[in-house]
Amino acid sequence: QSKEQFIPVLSYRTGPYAPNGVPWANGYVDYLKLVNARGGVNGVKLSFEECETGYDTARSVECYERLKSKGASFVQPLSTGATFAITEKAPADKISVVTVGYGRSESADGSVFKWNFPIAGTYWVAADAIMQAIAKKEGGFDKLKGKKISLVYHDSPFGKEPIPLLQERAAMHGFTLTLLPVTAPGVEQKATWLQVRQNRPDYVVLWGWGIMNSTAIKEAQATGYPREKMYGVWWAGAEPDVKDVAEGAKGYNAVTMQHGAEPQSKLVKDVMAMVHDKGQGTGPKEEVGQVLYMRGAMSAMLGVEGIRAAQERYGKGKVMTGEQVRWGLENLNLTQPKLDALGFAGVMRPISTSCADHMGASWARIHTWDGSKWQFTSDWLQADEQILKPLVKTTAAKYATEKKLTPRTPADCQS
Amino acid sequence: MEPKNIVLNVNGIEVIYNHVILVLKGVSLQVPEGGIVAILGGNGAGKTTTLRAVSNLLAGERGAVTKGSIELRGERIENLSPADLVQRGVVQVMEGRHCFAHLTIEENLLTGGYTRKSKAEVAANLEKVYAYFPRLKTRRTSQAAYTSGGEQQMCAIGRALMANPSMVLLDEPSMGLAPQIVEEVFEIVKDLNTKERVTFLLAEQNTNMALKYADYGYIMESGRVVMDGAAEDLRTNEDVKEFYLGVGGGERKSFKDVKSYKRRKRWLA
Amino acid sequence: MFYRENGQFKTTYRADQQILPIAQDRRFMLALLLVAFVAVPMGASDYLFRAILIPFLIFSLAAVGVNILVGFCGQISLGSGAFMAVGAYAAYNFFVRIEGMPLLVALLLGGVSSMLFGMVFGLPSLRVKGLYLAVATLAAQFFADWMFLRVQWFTNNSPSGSVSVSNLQVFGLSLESPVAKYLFCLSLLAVIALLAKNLVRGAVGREWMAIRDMDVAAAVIGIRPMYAKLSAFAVSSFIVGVAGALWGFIYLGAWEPAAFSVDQSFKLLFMVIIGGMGSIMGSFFGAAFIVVLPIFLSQFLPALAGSVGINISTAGVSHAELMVFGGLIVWFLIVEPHGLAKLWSIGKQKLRLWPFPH
Amino acid sequence: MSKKIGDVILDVNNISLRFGGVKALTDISFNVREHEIRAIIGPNGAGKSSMLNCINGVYAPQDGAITFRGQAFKYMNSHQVATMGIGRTFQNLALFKGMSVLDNIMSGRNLKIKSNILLQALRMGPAEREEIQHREAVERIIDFLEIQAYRKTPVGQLPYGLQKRVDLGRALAMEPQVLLLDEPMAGMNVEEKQDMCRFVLDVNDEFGTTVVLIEHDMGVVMDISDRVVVLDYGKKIGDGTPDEVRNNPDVISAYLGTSH
Amino acid sequence: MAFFLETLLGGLMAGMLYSLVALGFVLIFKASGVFNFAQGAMVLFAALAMARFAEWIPLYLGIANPIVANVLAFGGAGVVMFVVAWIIERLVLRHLVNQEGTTLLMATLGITYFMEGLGQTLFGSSIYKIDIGMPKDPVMILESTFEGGILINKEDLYAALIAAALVALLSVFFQKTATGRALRAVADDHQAAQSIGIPLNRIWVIVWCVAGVVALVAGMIWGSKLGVQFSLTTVALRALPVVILGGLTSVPGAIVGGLIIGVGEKLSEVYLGPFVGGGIEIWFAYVLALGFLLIRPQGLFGEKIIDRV
Ligand SMILES: Nc1ncnc2c1ncn2[C@@H]1O[C@H](COP(=O)(O)OP(=O)(O)OP(=O)(O)O)[C@@H](O)[C@H]1O
Ligand SMILES: Nc1ncnc2c1ncn2[C@@H]1O[C@H](COP(=O)(O)OP(=O)(O)OP(=O)(O)O)[C@@H](O)[C@H]1O
Ligand SMILES: CC(C)C[C@H](N)C(=O)O
Ligand SMILES: [Mg+2]
Ligand SMILES: [Mg+2]
Repeated sequence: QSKEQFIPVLSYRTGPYAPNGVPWANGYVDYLKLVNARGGVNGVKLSFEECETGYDTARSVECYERLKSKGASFVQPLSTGATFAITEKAPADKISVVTVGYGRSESADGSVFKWNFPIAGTYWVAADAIMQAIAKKEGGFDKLKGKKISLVYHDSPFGKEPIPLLQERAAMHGFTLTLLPVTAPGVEQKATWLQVRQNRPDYVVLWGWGIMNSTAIKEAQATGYPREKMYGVWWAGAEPDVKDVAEGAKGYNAVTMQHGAEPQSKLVKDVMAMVHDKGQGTGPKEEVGQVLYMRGAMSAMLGVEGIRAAQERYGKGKVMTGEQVRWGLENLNLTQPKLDALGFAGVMRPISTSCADHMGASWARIHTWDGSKWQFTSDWLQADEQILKPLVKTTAAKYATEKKLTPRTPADCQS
Repeated sequence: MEPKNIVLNVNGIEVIYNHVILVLKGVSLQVPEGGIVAILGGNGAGKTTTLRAVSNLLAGERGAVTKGSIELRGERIENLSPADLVQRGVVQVMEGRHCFAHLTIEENLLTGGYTRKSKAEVAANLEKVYAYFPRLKTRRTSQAAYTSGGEQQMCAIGRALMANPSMVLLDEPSMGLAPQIVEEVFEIVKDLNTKERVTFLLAEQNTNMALKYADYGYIMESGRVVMDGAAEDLRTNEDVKEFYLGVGGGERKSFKDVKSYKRRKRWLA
Repeated sequence: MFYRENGQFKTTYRADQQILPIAQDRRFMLALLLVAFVAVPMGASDYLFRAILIPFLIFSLAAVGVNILVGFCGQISLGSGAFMAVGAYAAYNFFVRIEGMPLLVALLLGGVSSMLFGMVFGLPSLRVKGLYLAVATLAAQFFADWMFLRVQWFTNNSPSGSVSVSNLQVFGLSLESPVAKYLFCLSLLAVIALLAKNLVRGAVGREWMAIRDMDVAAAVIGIRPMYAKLSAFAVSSFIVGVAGALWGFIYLGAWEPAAFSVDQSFKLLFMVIIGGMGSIMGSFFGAAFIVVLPIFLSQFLPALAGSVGINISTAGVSHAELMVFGGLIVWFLIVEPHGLAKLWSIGKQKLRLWPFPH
Repeated sequence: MSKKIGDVILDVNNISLRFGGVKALTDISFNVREHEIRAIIGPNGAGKSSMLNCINGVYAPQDGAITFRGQAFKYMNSHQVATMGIGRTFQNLALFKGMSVLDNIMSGRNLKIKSNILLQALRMGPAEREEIQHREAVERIIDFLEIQAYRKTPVGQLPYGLQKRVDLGRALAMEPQVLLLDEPMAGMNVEEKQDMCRFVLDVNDEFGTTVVLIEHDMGVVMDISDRVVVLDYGKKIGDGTPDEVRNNPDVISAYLGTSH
Repeated sequence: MAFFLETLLGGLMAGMLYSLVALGFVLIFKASGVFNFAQGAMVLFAALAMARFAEWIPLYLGIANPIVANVLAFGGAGVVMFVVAWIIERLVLRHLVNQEGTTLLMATLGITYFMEGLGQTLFGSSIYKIDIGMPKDPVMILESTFEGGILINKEDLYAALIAAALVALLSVFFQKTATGRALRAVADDHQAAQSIGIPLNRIWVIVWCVAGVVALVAGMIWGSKLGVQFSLTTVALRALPVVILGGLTSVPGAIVGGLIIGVGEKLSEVYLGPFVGGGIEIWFAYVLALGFLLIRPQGLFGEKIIDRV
């Protein structure tokens, strides 16, 4: 059975982050099943194994080691902490680290981070999109002068990711940025919201994950902070974050990772028809097409497309090695027709990666909770290259000097 | 002894601690209704273990009875909980006092009456105990941990009496008590025995006293009963006199004049 | 039958004071060391090294450290995670800030820093005892968590607070391969465990245990509680700190404060208790139990369920894993409350009497 | 017995100790001469153990002072007392429960250990020699107390009587000049008490150790002690040779009763 | 000033919520000398049971009235907690009589894992909702005195009242009844308690059951605040300094400790936090507790630690 491409699945279905980890994993796994139901990648079936990480870095590393030995070619850790740890190991193992919508933002620079792929967006993209949305609401960036924005963030590397970008923006437009860390897991935020009440910021940017999100929204409600003025990162903008606040979360905004909840998409219909109706669905049917489910599916799709791209070059219908898949991920070219064929029409925009750009796209939208579901409330927003690029370059360069890496030359990019 | 009025019948029990340490190697003894029976023996002979086996307190020491049987008034009791035994009137006074350190003396005593439902009865018992041990009354409000060794011993004995037991297992009741109090304790034993028909099984080092008040005695050596008999017979036995009463060969020897301590025992070779 | 000490007479106290006075034990230990140093490196797979053996070794080391404080000296500590963190971050700073700093020295300096930190947070133990002391150590834990997130200097100004190391080598040998990492950890562990064993069976160890068992009596025979407690904190946090540095440098490679969270502290305490308080060997058993068992269960349970035809969901497996793990802890405690080390020694005692039951 | 009783080594002056309302000791004075066996007797709760605790630095008396070898102390800490050579056994067993018999007694010699923590960790040269040398001393005590068979048993598992012996062994291991014994013979039968007396007398004889002894067995007290202090309700009611005390009417009414 | 008062009030109410969790620890410690590591898991388990019952009862029994459904769910969860207590006694505690505190602590850890696994298996691991009709929107008081008024969170206020009532009830139980005394005796010495006929088995079932109900109340209130999901277990860690500051054995201590910690934590975060980058409240709570312990090593109301020879 050498005709199977092995995909490791690091997921968390127990513990504090399970409510958010489960739908993502369901989407991820369902998509892999869908690929198989559609006949595999040019005939190569996908095999996969799940490993429970509990959103714990050490356990993620163990999972990585275990699944690696089964022939993994890329891995998606679904945790910024684990991404940091695995980033150090992956090059030696020739395994790509695909972090769709998270991870280290500077890893978009493929010339330094050869094995990292924050495809479709990093936290800097998310933060910039939020700033743009806020600016639009205010009527332009120049209106931000003198305004106050508070960042309520998960006190971890994940939560700190947007800070450099927001600081940059604050310096540019003259608003003040207050940082309010929340100790993980974030069940106690009274003091934080008292401070919000004291400062009366014009906007609150919420950088949370897990229970921290719903708690924050509830505290906002309890202290009377208008939810309309809250903007969450895309990990704070899914159903589990607002479901049990329901009415109380009405008006709350979050940036989306291109997609939002997409129950009407073709992909969902395909999954229903070819996976769930065959009795092979992974989670409850009602949740298919919700935000995190879609994110899981999209993440899986990007990985699978990396394999497909590799096959185009190294031989269709063959099982790809880690290095080959890396090449594929680096040369993704998901055009609109391709996306349509995969069922992602309307869900996302085209993505194309390159040696220099491992991210491939920097688009996002805002969606808003209307009390029962997420609704898009903005146009497509693109993160500002002018700001993003230099930030990525300098941070990546710093990493390279620290690690004594020489950035890849254009020649190296050919391999 | 007539079998019909035997309250406690211990039959060839073996006790093992921690699954490996065999301590009692077939101990049998009987306690007749209304009797006072003493278990004598040197340090480590297994007296305490025997009492624990009867009162079912072995489990907490990770010990277990692996052979033999224990019957209380004809009923097998190995599987009862200690609380059940207290319900049946059997109370143990544990070696080494074991007062409830944080409770006051009075609370200790009241807790002893836990199984007694009638408030009046508890109050009466409390008065009785205070009458036996006036010292306790003066110290009633101190936390047990901060009383003297002897006071704690009195507290432990008094606490057991609060349950109105029909049978008391006393483990070294005289330890740490002033001589007068020792005598009083044994008078109390006698008193309860004659007036209230309370049965006693006591492990005691003060052989002199024990044999004076007991009806019957068992002598233990390294986990076995090596001799038993009526108290007066034991009292006159030469070996017992020598080793347990310190009056071997007639007169009591001064402690100062005992020359050699390198003697080891005897009956079993 | 096979495990008799009959006929092995000790003619000198030196002989009787050996770590392993019984010949069979010595042979067994020798064999074990041979296996660990020679056979395992030849046979084990990459996965085994990286995901099981190396964490096992590092946690054993940490557990030895915690055992000294908790098991031998009786000072409850829930701050071991913090001591690990201090060890790791201090070693990191020595390593990256001082040009040409050898790895081994950096690790040991990490241990020394952790030792100082441990002694500061050990000071309350002079007054606060038992479970109450847990508060002091938890304060250390949460303070360290916060400090490494907030004080950028410690993380070499990395904005995320996450740091990483690479290109490790000792004595000119590269530490990249799993076997090299394994042997490095194993050697450190062997040396430190031996030193720790020497300490606990010597005068200092007796002081610690005396303080643990009855501090007033210890004082009366001339043991100074302050010296005993602080030395236990010092030795313990040194070892834990070295383990923390290993955890960061060797196992994770890159880490953030969450790698040394309070969960880690609890885990270490559990290792010590389940392995056996006051037993160096127990630390190894405990580490094996807490580190290896869950991994084993997560692979074994689905296989087991599969073999009897039940198809549990992935989440179901994780939950079953938790239940089995919890159940096993309770079961072992009921069989032997003093931990696996005690169970082991009782086993040996039975073997000694074998074939007789007692 | 040819025994040379020397000068006053330990002098207790006007000690008073109160716990809240409880007056454990009131204005107690007595002295102990070098090489003598000095008994303290009295009813339960009289303050005997508290007296030892004051000497030991476990309790701090409110008033009074204790003079040891000419140096007066209002309060000494336990460590100081130990270094000056005062050893002690306890009424309510205060052994180190989790340690073996051997380790318990060895810990009595800790004050004499010279090598530092690093040497001990390496356990080479002097550290090991020292360890062995102390082990030898401890083995002599173990022989002396006849507890060879229990050397490696955790003391918590020993029967009560043997635990008392280990307690004594630990105090002996300190090689103290003054040994304070709190009811060392409680829980022993006559034969064992005889043994214990022998130990005490031997220590007193051979090493010239001064002994302060609390005991409720009047036979023992009267036979082996040189002088006796009697306490009652925290007050001193008698002091003198056994014979004097035995005939002191206060002592008879408060403690001895008629039977002795 | 207004803001200071608001912070103070917020702290007081947060403190009461901690007390509620702390109470569970105190109960079990006081009655058996066991530091119950599983308290957090019990809170989660109870809350999960209640949340799911409240969901299932209207679904399967057709009871639409939310009050009735909630009461039934609470009752059902109560029964579940009783069963849990009974099983724990049967399978665990009974076999560990007279063992040291650390052994028992470890056993409760085993129970923790087991309950976390079982709870999620039986009741699922998403976020569930407990809606007991707590008002969510804030009210303002003293608007005439202060500009903008002082904000009060009604939900917290109710929760604090419930906590206070529960604590009062339990204090009376412990101080005034014979059972209360027996429980303290058990905590001091299992074996001696057995020897005088205190039925450990029954006592433990009762105490764990009471602690289970306390956990249920805590779970209900925290759950209605946060939503019921795994992170509820972590409130135990926030309650720990409360228990210890108040004294491990004192019911009123849990309250007073809660108030002190709650207020100290919030004031420190709001007034000191900004100078050092924030996020200090959790370690500040521990340091605060430690400060008190240095003065009173047994906590404010704890029983004196006895060390006597
Ligand atoms: N918990 C225990 N674990 C292991 N062994 C024990 C335990 N308790 C007692 N033993 C052993 O059992 C034997 C008998 O002890 P036991 O306490 O019954 O003696 P005893 O006759 O009461 O002695 P004493 O007069 O000194 O109290 C001793 O050898 C002792 O070492
Ligand atoms: N730490 C303390 N706190 C309060 N009271 C104490 C303390 N220590 C001793 N006492 C009280 O002081 C008195 C004397 O106690 P002590 O232990 O000295 O008596 P003792 O003479 O040794 O009696 P025994 O022969 O019964 O051992 C007792 O009433 C005791 O309750
Ligand atoms: C799902 C996640 C990747 C988000 C998470 N908080 C992180 O670690 O970045
Ligand atoms: Mg005994
Ligand atoms: Mg005394």
